[in-house]
Amino acid sequence: MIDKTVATAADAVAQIYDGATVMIGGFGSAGQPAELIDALIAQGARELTIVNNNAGNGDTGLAALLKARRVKKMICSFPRQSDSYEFDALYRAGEIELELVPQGNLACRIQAAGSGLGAVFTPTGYGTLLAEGKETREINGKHYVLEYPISADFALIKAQHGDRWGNLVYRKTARNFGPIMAAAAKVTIAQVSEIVPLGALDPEQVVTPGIFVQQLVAV
Amino acid sequence: MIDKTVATAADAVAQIYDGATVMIGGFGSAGQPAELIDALIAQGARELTIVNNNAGNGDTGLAALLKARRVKKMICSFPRQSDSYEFDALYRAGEIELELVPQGNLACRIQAAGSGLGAVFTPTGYGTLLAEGKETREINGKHYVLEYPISADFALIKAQHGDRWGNLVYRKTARNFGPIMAAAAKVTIAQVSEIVPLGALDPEQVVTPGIFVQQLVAV
Amino acid sequence: MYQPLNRDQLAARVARDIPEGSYVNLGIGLPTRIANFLDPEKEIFLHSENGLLGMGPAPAPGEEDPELINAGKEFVTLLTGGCYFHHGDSFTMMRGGHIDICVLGAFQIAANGDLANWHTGAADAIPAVGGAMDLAVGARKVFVTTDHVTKKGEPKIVERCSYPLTGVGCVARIYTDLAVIDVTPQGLLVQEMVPGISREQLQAMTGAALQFSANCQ
Amino acid sequence: MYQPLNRDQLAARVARDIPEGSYVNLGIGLPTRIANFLDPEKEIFLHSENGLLGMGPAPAPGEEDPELINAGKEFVTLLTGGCYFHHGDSFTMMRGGHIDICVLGAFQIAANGDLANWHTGAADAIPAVGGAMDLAVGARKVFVTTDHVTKKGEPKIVERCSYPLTGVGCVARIYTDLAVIDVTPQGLLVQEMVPGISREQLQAMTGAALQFSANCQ
Repeated sequence: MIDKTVATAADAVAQIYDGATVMIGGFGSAGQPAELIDALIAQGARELTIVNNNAGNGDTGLAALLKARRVKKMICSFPRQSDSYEFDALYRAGEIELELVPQGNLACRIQAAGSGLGAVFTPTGYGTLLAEGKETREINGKHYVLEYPISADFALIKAQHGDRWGNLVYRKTARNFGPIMAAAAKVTIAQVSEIVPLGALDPEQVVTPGIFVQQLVAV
Repeated sequence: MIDKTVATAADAVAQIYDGATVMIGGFGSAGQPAELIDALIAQGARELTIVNNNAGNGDTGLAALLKARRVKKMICSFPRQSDSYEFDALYRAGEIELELVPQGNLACRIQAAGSGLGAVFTPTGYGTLLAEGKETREINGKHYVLEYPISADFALIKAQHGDRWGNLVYRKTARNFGPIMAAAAKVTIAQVSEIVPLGALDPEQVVTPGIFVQQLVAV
Repeated sequence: MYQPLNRDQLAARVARDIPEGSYVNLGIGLPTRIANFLDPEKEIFLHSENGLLGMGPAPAPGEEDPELINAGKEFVTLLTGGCYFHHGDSFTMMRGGHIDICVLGAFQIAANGDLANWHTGAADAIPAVGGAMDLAVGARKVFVTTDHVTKKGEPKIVERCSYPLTGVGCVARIYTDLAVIDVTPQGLLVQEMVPGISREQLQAMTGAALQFSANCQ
Repeated sequence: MYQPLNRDQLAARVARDIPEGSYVNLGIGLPTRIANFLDPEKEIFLHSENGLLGMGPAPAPGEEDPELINAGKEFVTLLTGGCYFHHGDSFTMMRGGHIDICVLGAFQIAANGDLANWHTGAADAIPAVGGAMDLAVGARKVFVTTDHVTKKGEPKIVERCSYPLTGVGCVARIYTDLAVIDVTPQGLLVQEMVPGISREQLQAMTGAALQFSANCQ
């Protein structure tokens, strides 16, 4: 019998190693896997590269991970927010590296990784600072920039319900990056509000099929 | 009030013009929009380029469209089947053009069109006849072929339920190409078993958001 | 004498140009305010990049849901008939040309339609771009709404942007507190001005040459 | 004397090598038969390219659903815990390295792991490729199952494929009715042979040089 559930968030993140690239779901705090991040802070892995839309809000979740100085590099689209002071301080002190990626390129580069593409020509960012030094090409009269996949060693995501095969459904706009990050990471760890019996999720309504999820934990 | 429903399949396909590229959903007959295809045959548009996984089965649906000699070119992955005699006869007589595309490249080229990418480097087909003459590139030690989007003037798809905003849900493996074709065509026409009131579809469970659907008809 | 539009008037003016049935993405800030002025009799589909279509107004106090937010991370609601989806699908809508209209703010707009709205280029600024570049290339029409001049009185509509670009030649129409201006292959064409302003006055506050349509005074 | 495996025996042999928890795509034809021999005590996830995961056995007569089919367009069922998805997601699974094992049929397999299974190259043949090329590049392990020789007695395992390729260097292991052969960087390594066959006999029916692991007689 295959059962991907683990007992605690600490068990789930135990395998994350120093220097790993970790995708973290969420858009602001919606969909942020707060309990998994707390467990990661307690676990102690450092020199992490984090992929997230933002760079932490307030002093919890991703912001707390930053504050604990576990993050070497952020790959994100929107670090600067009214309450992104933890990131702001590290960035201004030169203590964190930033790769700024337009949000749709972040999405499609994550999708490219998950779907095995080698690179994609995207129109987003053409002619801007964020495409400087990148290969460009005109295709049918429109300009594109060549962008490479963003993959990860681990993805930490938040879903609403999951079953022991790792099938997931999400809640409202907490869905955001969860499904595409799940496909792009070698090991995807999902925190869910409830682990439901196999068969409780309607097969028409599963958003992330279990093939993309390696571990899940109810929090 | 926005109501994308039309009264009959004939109304739905009335705008399809000679020489159009038309995506038709379905994998074999599962998900094939048979009533829309029948209406298209009756409507009379010719010199069509059809995008479908197959090239018709038996003598109904896409096969009947082929038999009526409305199709100039097929773009598909798997034309040859036990009951693909309509296509086989046209092909052997040199009366239809075939662009054979590996199924996953068909999917990702349709997705590229829907998502506005200019081209993608895909590993599928590298080193085979189907990549001959195409640009290739080695990325991180793996070989890729550059493939361009497949877009369409119209997509004809089949779903289970739809509402007046064009939101769709599908049934079992009839889903197949429907959602990705809907995003790749200028005008997507869906036939559904039932048009349900707005709000009857759970917002968590809509598979094709109405933005990708221009017309729908209950059959 | 003339009176610039206030923010609500400007939002209301943009709202008038959004036809029923449009799929619309309203950027963070002033553009978000446009939602308040859409004709409630018209069905207009608001898209938010974080994965919802059919976005409704702010919830009643006490009914906020931290998992139902917009791109600006404000609490919102979902209309009957709206739906949720993931970021891949959301940006398929944006990049793939499925959004009819997006409305963005601006630091600068150039006469050729270049837009700068994400980065002042200041050395110590922390850059943040979000989905603006995707909307700039992907929406069928990019509207910009902005004050006509900066707080220091400098033109925001310029010959060439000095700030880092968001998108190249992407802007279709500019709504300022003083005028409505189309970006055309022949240059900037003023379609409307606030009452009492002269063509010369408007030109003096604009860093690029303006043309004026016949209905502007 | 030796007895080749029949099709069921061959399918059963492949089935033994599929560990519990594997995500597996079984190609059309002989590979499909492997499903009948998977240990029912093991949870193995069968994927079908047309959009289902957790594929179950054929339905009882009278319970066929034309909208629940597999890649071979045969009626199937869905196991409890299975799910449906669209073609984009299905090929993300395949191309993206999420399928642990795929089992394909073959016209020819070369010593370097090249596979030809979609086209004989005959001038009048109607080519059809389906998802085979995606599986060839995308599955973590590509197994091939085939008769050792053609009906005319010609080797299907060859130094270099003469038929058009499906994938380059993609095959990990070959299961024939006579042997189990790994494709290694050092060449073809026979791991098992049917009882009674000699190394020389097997080599004589093979178009490429074989090496033999110690446990082959």
